[in-house]
Amino acid sequence: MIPTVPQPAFAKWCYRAYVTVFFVYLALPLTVVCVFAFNNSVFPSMPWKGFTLAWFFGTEAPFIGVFHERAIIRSIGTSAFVAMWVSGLAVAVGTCNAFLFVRHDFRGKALLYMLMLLPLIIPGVILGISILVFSSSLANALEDATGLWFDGLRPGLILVILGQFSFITTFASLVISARLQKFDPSLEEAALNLGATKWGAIRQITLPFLLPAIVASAVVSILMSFENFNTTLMLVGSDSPLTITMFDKLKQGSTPVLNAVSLLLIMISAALGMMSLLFQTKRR
Amino acid sequence: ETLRLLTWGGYAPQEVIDLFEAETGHTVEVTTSNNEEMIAKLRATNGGGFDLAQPSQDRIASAQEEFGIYKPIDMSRVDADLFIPSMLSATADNTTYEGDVFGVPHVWGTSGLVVNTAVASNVTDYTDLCDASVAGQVSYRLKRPTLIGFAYSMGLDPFAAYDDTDAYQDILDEVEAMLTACKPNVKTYWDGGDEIKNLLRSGEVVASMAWDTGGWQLNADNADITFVAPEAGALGWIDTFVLPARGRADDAAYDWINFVMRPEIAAMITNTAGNFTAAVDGDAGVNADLKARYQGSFDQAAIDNIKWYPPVPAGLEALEGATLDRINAAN
Amino acid sequence: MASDTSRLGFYLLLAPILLWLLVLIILPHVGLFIVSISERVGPREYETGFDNYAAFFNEPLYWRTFARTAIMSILATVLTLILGFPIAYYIAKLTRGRTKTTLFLMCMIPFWVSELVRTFGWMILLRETGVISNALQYLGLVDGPVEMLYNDAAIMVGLVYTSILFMVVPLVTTLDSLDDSLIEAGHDLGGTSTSIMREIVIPHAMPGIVSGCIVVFMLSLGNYLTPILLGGKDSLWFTGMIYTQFITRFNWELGSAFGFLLLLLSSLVVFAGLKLSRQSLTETMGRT
Amino acid sequence: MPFFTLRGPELSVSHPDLVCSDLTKDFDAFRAVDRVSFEVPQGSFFSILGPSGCGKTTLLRMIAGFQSPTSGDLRIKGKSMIGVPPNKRPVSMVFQHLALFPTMNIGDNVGFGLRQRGVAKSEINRRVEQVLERVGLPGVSQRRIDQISGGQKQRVAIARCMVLEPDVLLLDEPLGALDLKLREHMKVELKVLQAAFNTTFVYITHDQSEALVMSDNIAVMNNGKFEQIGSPHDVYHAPETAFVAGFVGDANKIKAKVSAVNGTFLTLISDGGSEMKIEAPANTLRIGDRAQVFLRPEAIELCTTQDGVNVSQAEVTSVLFNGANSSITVKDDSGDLLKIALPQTGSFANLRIGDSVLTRWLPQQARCYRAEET
Amino acid sequence: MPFFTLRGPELSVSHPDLVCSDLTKDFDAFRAVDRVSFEVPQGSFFSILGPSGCGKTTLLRMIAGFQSPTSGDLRIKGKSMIGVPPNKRPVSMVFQHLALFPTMNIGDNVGFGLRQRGVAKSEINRRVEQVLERVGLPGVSQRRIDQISGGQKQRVAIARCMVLEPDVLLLDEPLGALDLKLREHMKVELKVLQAAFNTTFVYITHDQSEALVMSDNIAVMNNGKFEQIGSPHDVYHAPETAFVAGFVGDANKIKAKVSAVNGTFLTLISDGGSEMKIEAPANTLRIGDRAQVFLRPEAIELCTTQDGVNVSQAEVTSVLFNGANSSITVKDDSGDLLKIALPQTGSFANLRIGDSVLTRWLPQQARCYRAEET
Ligand SMILES: Nc1ncnc2c1ncn2[C@@H]1O[C@H](COP(=O)(O)OP(=O)(O)OP(=O)(O)O)[C@@H](O)[C@H]1O
Ligand SMILES: Nc1ncnc2c1ncn2[C@@H]1O[C@H](COP(=O)(O)OP(=O)(O)OP(=O)(O)O)[C@@H](O)[C@H]1O
Ligand SMILES: NCCCCNCCCN
Ligand SMILES: [Mg+2]
Ligand SMILES: [Mg+2]
Repeated sequence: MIPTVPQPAFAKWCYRAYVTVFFVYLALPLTVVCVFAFNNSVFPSMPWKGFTLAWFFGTEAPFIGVFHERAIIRSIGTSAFVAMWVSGLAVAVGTCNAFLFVRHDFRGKALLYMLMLLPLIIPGVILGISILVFSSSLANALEDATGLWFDGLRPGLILVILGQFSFITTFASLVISARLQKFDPSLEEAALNLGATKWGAIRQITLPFLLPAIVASAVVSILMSFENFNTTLMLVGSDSPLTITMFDKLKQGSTPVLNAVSLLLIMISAALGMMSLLFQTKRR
Repeated sequence: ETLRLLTWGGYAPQEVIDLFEAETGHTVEVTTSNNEEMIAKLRATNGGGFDLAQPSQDRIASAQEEFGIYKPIDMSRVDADLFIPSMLSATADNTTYEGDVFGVPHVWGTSGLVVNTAVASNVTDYTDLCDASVAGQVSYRLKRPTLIGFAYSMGLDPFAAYDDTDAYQDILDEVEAMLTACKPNVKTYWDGGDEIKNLLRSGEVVASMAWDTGGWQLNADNADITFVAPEAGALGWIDTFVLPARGRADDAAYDWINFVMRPEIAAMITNTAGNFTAAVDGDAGVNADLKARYQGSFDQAAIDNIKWYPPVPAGLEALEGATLDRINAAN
Repeated sequence: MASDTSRLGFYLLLAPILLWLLVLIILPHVGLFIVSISERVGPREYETGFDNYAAFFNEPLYWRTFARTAIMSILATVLTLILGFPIAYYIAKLTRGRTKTTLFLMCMIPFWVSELVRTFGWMILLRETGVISNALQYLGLVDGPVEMLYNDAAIMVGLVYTSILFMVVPLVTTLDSLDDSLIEAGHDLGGTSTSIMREIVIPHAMPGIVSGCIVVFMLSLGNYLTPILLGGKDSLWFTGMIYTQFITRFNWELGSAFGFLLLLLSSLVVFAGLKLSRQSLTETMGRT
Repeated sequence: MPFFTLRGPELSVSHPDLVCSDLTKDFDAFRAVDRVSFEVPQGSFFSILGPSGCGKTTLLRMIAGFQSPTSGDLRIKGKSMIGVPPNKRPVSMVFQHLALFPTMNIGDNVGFGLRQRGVAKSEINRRVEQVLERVGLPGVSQRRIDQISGGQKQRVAIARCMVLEPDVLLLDEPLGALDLKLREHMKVELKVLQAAFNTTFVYITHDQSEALVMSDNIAVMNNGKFEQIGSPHDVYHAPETAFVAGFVGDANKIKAKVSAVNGTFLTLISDGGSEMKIEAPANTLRIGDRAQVFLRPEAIELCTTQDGVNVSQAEVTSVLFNGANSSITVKDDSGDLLKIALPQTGSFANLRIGDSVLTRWLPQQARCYRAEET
Repeated sequence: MPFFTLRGPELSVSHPDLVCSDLTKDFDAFRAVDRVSFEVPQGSFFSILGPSGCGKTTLLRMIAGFQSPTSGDLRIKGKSMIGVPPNKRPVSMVFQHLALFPTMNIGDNVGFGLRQRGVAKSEINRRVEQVLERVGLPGVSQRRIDQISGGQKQRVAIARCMVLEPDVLLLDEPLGALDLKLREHMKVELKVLQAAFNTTFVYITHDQSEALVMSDNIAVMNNGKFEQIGSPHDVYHAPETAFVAGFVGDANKIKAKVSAVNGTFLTLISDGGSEMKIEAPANTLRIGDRAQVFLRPEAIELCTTQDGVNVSQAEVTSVLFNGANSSITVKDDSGDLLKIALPQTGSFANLRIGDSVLTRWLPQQARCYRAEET
């Protein structure tokens, strides 16, 4: 139950064993993905054929390493580009939403809040296809009417960014709202009282207070954007982000290059996660 | 200019791109895909997003009719001398819609059987995949070529029924029954070329319906595995070049077409993709092993027996789709 | 709160959310519905009607896959809850300080990489020539290679793996907020572990349970990669059907209808879940 | 409500720092502050004492500029503040939970106001150090605010305001969050700081002991209105209304009826039936009126002889031993319950429940007000 | 530490409800409870009073079974409780923050323990209603716990325990979360409830006034040890150690040196230089020893004549008007500061800073202990 309530040793032991098994289960797939990035074989599977770094640095076919796979390098760039935009937009709109819902009372607030949560219960594929269908019809209508081309409304990076933004914003809004809720409004009043202007008080007091949440939601947004597949799949044009490129490759057949990319991704995400964590502990 | 190329895996090897970029100053961005996805993507972008695509010749006219996603090829900008004339004209015929030609040929090849002859030498026709001796070690795609291959192997003539919906539906129904019954034999339905190669190489699958090239590539590593032209006939396809309606880099696209059809470049592509091209003298530079394997799989009778895909009439794919769905759903 | 502050500021804050919800959520879904009720009568010719929905109900494949997806998703949700609850409880109530943070972060491990990579990892583990099969043979537990990929169990493993984080996190948060003294009070008043779990812990954790379940259910229902890559020839998933309609059949109209039905299903299940557990969406999901 | 003019005890200044006249605040139909008028002379410590919800915070926030009055005027140093935004008013406020900025260290907190005024950095540092020294916290400016104790935070909050040299310092129950011992200590310290800075303090609290100990003048507030303004001594010993008598200090409340009036001398009969004689100057009670009598526990004496007025025989019903604050409850012959403070000297310490005692109180120590009709 | 045997004031029972002998709890190297021994007779109200962190909660949790003692024994109604899990002990506990189950209504909260025992539903309802009536809350069982006030919650928490008819009720600072006025009220009410149920209460608090008002006996705890066990009166008026003298009640602390010993009579010279005469029976101080003298503010008298011992002339340095609890600080000729409670009668109310006064205290009213070496 809890440490202060005595329990039979056997039960405690079983519980611990279960927890251990659970974490092994969590770590297993990622571990094998990482390990097989170094297998000297064209197929990421047993048997182990010796250690190689070729899947990172190789230049000779079939051992072309990640760093020489143009498509993968390019798609990492694309993913980073998308993630930056998505996280920037999501955090900006999320911050506005936080202020709107925490600081204002208006008619329809509850309804709007519900609508804001809606993307959480819409499957990603549906978000993707609905945006695809809508923007296509819009583009068709506009093109018919004007004779111009509206490529921004066709599958491509803009739609990918908008599609991811459409549900990641909800997460950002929730994280930032939760923090703003803990903000004591009298801090802002104190700043006004000490001579700050309204915007000055928000800039010097409220935003620094929100910073940990803003950073956290930015990091989470980046991670979510990087790993998003379902929504992106439907909206991607000629520039595909990493997951889509990897999926295309995987459909061709798994190769240890995918392991190598994954290992790099794991390292980057871990570093990002650690950074945001350090940032938060320092802040708190 | 940047050439956004929508193509099959292996059709745009890095070395070719490097040469092309060095020579023309264009850059090339490759997206690999398959017929359905190419059409779907171009449909979604209304013919935008890419500058050059490579669907098979039989799938062009119907997609153009339905979605209008291509623009006609300006034959004056294509160096016709580079192409084997018969293939050029056959492709032109098959990809003509409302008087305009939409495709020029690039790579051709067949679908048939890839077999590990050490364990499954008895597999010589599509329907042999359903034999009990290879239960659980068989794979094929759940796509239209499979339907057609099985139909021929069952003694039917699907291409002849292309224009008769009812007759075609009857054929589909028969094939459906066959494939449904065959389902327990299948380990998994494969999707991409490398996937089936991996399955065969690891021994998880011993016989499969697949592209000829896969079989020949595996043969290089493991002499037991090779491509077998089925008794009912291999299915012959030609992948083409088409211009998406809203491509922005037509110059680069024509440059690419004319560049890759040069015999020496065509040979490079054949060496990576494993299939021969429609380029005049394209087979000159191809390595001897590949040619040998090709000849091993196809004697003259087998070549004569190749069933070339005619253009798919619009609407037919809906019927096939429903059949495929039912097979998928069957238990 | 700030009823007498400038209206301008308020409208400036209101604009982004309205724009977002209207342009990216509401209008696209209206659009989706409109497309779903148009029937193709010929090349580039469409009419309004409910044929696509009729097609769904008339083709057993479609509604069976639909039902199968729903049932498997619910199963995955229940499984995730059963597996995740003890972990969340362990982290929230039986560890402190550094251990707690570490374990909590370790739950995030799957989130460090994309779903694709996770699934890929499971493929390496489960396939016939994969790690587990080899390990079992090495240990002498089996004679020949065993295929563990391409079946529904593999899908479950993958779904649970992908979504466990989204169950554990809200559970840890709510269980953390359960004051230890309530459990102690339960014991002090004569309660046993089981009765305290049932009467005190679970009712308290209900918002977390519900929000975790909703998220996991949604993730499973909307999942595409896991069933496609881990599933076998019979493992159909409804998102796969939608994808097929959009990508390989070029049938956006039917695909839209499927999408709309999936949306309806998810809303229905979530609504039912909320009603049954007497929670509200705003309260459970709104608390991150 | 009459218009009071007050004077800081040892001051005689020309015009007061803060003047409120007929200040009113309505929230929709609800009147939170009701025509309040008062003046606070320069350098004095003015407390507003009242129960929770009586409108204290609303009043203070109107002075600070966070609420605008529905009607009435508000002048600081002679200038009307109506329409002046909070950041332009020469007042500073110490918030109930102090509102120190958690993202800044102490130096930055204290220097915040100066930075807003665009004071040079070196000048800010100098003045921050100086004010921190004055509140007894030299050299802490680099610390984070969670690295200092509750009492120190209190002083930082005051320093943050005082560095701006405000005309008036407003304090909203700043001791509310502290624990008992620290609160006792800070009471004294606040008064010392106020004297040292010689700044006008307006202090609100619901704790009578804070108000009594620190203030030069106290306004007792109830239901949005001021019931009395006066020195602590006046408020405690000469409450003007029944509310003040009941709210400030402990008191036995006895319902009674006037049975005789003799100049300023009243005779009343409690509802229980005991007779009380009370000297109540300036009252308007007549024979037969209902009245409420307030009698402080410490005003009742335990005695041994029957002589004097208001002596009665009673039985001890409970003994609450609490050191210097011990008390007993007695029931007199007519059944009225009275709480009596035991002398601090420790006499009568051995009283037990059931003992019989004689009680006595002086007619001028009870207060008596017309009972509100019920 | 001697072994105390106590008796509830009006009881004389054969054996006590709760006996602790040499109970000790170590957390790693740190000893939180140090060989504590005591007995609590049936039906009495026993308080453990001590500063924060002295080990009160740890002790109580050992009794309840949430901590197991490192050594020592613990018996309830004669049966050793070592190794008995909390849900099997005949004690109930009222938690500091009450720990009412927020997901249940009041009736379900109170009925929880009976449900665990498998009592029939109708019987549970009957007994819940009955106990709620006894704590003065009839008919609230359908309400949610956030629909009742703080004081009512307190009573529900007690009812939830009392319905199980425990041998001993443990209470861990249950009034800590209430506001001042309510706390004053609940103090009295708790004592009344305890008397009504006639159950043994073990109550821990750091608030001396709670302990003094409610308890039959108080144990004063410090650093894990019991410093004194005794009645409130004893603990207040006859503290056995310097810690008790300083912790219970207010006191002036004066450092001094013994200059003469005459039987139980000591003469001391404060560090400031003033002479004090103290009657201190049973002390072991010798001439030249350093000592600490404790003198309660209310033990010092303001007088008008020089006669008597311990009379000195002093100057008023501050006046703290606080109604009945007013006090002044004076500085005597030798510079020592003394806090003096002003008589509740209101005499000396007009003293001002700087006035000169005479102070006097009786030799038997000061306490004097050997100073700990520093
Ligand atoms: N913004 C508001 N809208 C409506 N009513 C309000 C508002 N602010 C305060 N009130 C009401 O005005 C009354 C006075 O509130 P105020 O905060 O001034 O009381 P207070 O004396 O400071 O009480 P406390 O001692 O509890 O802080 C209360 O009844 C409160 O409910
Ligand atoms: N589980 C523990 N591990 C280590 N030390 C502990 C533990 N529990 C308590 N302590 C220490 O034991 C000492 C006594 O703690 P306890 O909680 O009993 O004090 P307390 O008298 O109840 O204080 P308070 O009045 O603040 O509640 C404290 O110094 C505390 O830090
Ligand atoms: N490895 C590339 C194979 C390309 C095959 N194109 C096939 C078209 C079949 N319809
Ligand atoms: Mg207030
Ligand atoms: Mg404690």
